[in-house]
Amino acid sequence: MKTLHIVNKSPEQARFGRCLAAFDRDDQLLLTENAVIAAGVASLELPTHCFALEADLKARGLTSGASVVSIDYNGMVKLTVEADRVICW
Amino acid sequence: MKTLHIVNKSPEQARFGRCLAAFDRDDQLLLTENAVIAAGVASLELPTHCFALEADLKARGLTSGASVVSIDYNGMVKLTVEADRVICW
Amino acid sequence: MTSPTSLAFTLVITGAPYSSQAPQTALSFAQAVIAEGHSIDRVFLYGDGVHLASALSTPPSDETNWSLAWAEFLIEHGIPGVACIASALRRGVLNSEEQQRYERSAANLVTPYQLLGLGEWVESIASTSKTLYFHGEH
Amino acid sequence: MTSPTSLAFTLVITGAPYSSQAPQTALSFAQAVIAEGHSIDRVFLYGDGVHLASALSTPPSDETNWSLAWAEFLIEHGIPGVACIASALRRGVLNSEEQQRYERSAANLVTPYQLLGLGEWVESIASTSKTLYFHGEH
Amino acid sequence: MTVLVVIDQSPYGSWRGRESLDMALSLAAFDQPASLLFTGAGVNWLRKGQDPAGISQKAVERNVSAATIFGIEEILADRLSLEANALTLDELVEGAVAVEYSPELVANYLNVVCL
Amino acid sequence: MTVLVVIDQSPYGSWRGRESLDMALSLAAFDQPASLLFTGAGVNWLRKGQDPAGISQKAVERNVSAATIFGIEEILADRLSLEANALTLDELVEGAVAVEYSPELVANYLNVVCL
Repeated sequence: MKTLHIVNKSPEQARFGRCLAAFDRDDQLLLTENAVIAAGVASLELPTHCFALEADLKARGLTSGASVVSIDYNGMVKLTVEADRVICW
Repeated sequence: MKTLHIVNKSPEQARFGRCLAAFDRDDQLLLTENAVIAAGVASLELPTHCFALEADLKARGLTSGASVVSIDYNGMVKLTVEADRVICW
Repeated sequence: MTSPTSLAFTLVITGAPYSSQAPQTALSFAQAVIAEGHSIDRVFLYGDGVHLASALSTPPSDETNWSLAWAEFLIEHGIPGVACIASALRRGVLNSEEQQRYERSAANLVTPYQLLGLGEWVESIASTSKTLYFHGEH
Repeated sequence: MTSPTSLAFTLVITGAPYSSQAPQTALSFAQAVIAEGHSIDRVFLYGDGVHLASALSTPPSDETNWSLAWAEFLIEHGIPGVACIASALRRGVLNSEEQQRYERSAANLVTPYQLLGLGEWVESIASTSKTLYFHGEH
Repeated sequence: MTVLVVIDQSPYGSWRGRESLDMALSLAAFDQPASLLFTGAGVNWLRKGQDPAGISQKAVERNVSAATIFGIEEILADRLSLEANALTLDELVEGAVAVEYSPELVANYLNVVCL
Repeated sequence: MTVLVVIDQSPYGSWRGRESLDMALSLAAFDQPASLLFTGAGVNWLRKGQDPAGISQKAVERNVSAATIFGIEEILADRLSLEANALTLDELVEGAVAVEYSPELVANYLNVVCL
């Protein structure tokens, strides 16, 4: 089962950790809204398949860096369509 | 300066830690609303002068235990009156 | 209209405008759903999300009016908008029927939303429609 | 009326009813303030707290109507209630003056609240009144 | 296909948990299988002996303990969160079962709702 | 007696930070001394190069960098939070100063506001 986790909360929030604790190795993670600051948090080990909304990154003056793939809202739709399951944290 | 810190958020929240990080040894801490569950969190070291609203403890099926003094709303008023400074987190 | 590989979505919005980013993210996503050739079965407002259905929201003129922007989008695409009636009544979002029933001074539900129960959401869960949630940041 | 050692409080409520516990804690505290012989200069609603000033809030009959309970308390004790006008307009809480100015379909501000600016809060900060905040849980 | 409704916040301080519970009960009322998972501060929902009269709210404890009667399939409690909140099984409302919150657990549910 | 307004959440995701900033600016407008402290995820308010057009919001960066012009006394940034968010001083808006968030720092302010 291909699972897409969407999280919109800053990595400081317990919910962010709750998302990662439910994350299986091959799952995908999409950072939206305040969650995109995770791309700049040094101590955080993000999963291999990690995406972030470009509009939210740009809003906060961030670039995706090496570990995160920047996508637009159409890309977000594609991810949700391809996933067997979407969990919105 | 006698400071009373009032926190209404669960100890899981970053704000709770922010309160403790601003807490000076002789300050007072008052737990209200969801913060009272701190009285039941084993790993948490609460400060010496720690109070909790009785109505919130009872609502959640908790007792104050040894480390926390249970007070009513009148007691809360008294604490705020006696404090030189009140910070609501 | 839609291609054989097109999907139907249900969007649940639980974050309020001017308090969370949820209505904006959800609208940008909804526009992309249409642009990608998929469809939206229903938009369901729940919890604080019901404030999006307020006709009285009046942001400064240089800020987006999210209630208006969402209402226009729903009407343009013929998408049913539902505000959970239990969430809405508690938070003071009423249509004229509820206004009369509870003898309140005004109604403030914006067109085209309906006030209905959680059964509407259950229907989406039970259907083949893909359900996404747009929450506040807490 | 008040003893020489009595204090004046300003209460700022930023958490909404039926979303946070803030209006209940603040009201229990306010009642205790009066019971202890102190006074309340002003109650200031800010951010999501402005929803407490909605006249349309309609909880189930076995739940407290916090908007009503607070309005009655303010009137009984002659305490000025102020909702921040910027917070209120964005969130769809209007008096008839703002309704007319912005040509909205209704007004929903409950008596005795006034819509005023942050200057009201600044005045409390600058005064000898003790200011306490009642937030949501986020 | 059972829906998993996750509650991860303490009761009474916000309405989110109540509205999550309403969702689970609605599913059950319409014969859609639903389970509840309490984790983080959410395990405090399960503590016996709640009395919220002093904060003018109705007890959620009864709703939770009646959940299985109304057709909720499971009341799951994250074991680590129980420990963190010093909660033992005999302090929990009837019907709650301790589980390990993990990708394997969550993988059992095609729909996961977390307000 | 300077009022300290604390902002501890990332910009744009919620309105709380904007409304905190409005409070600080109002104090300054009425000649009441005010300072801003950014800590936790709040330090992201200070990053240069914000462009929120894609999420239909106005940039807060300009408001922050103009804050001292409007009479805000200090723009303080918690050093540990800057580090945690991999922010260096030259990436911050003009006027921000790194400080240690501590009881001693907070003790300088009789009024502390944290929405």
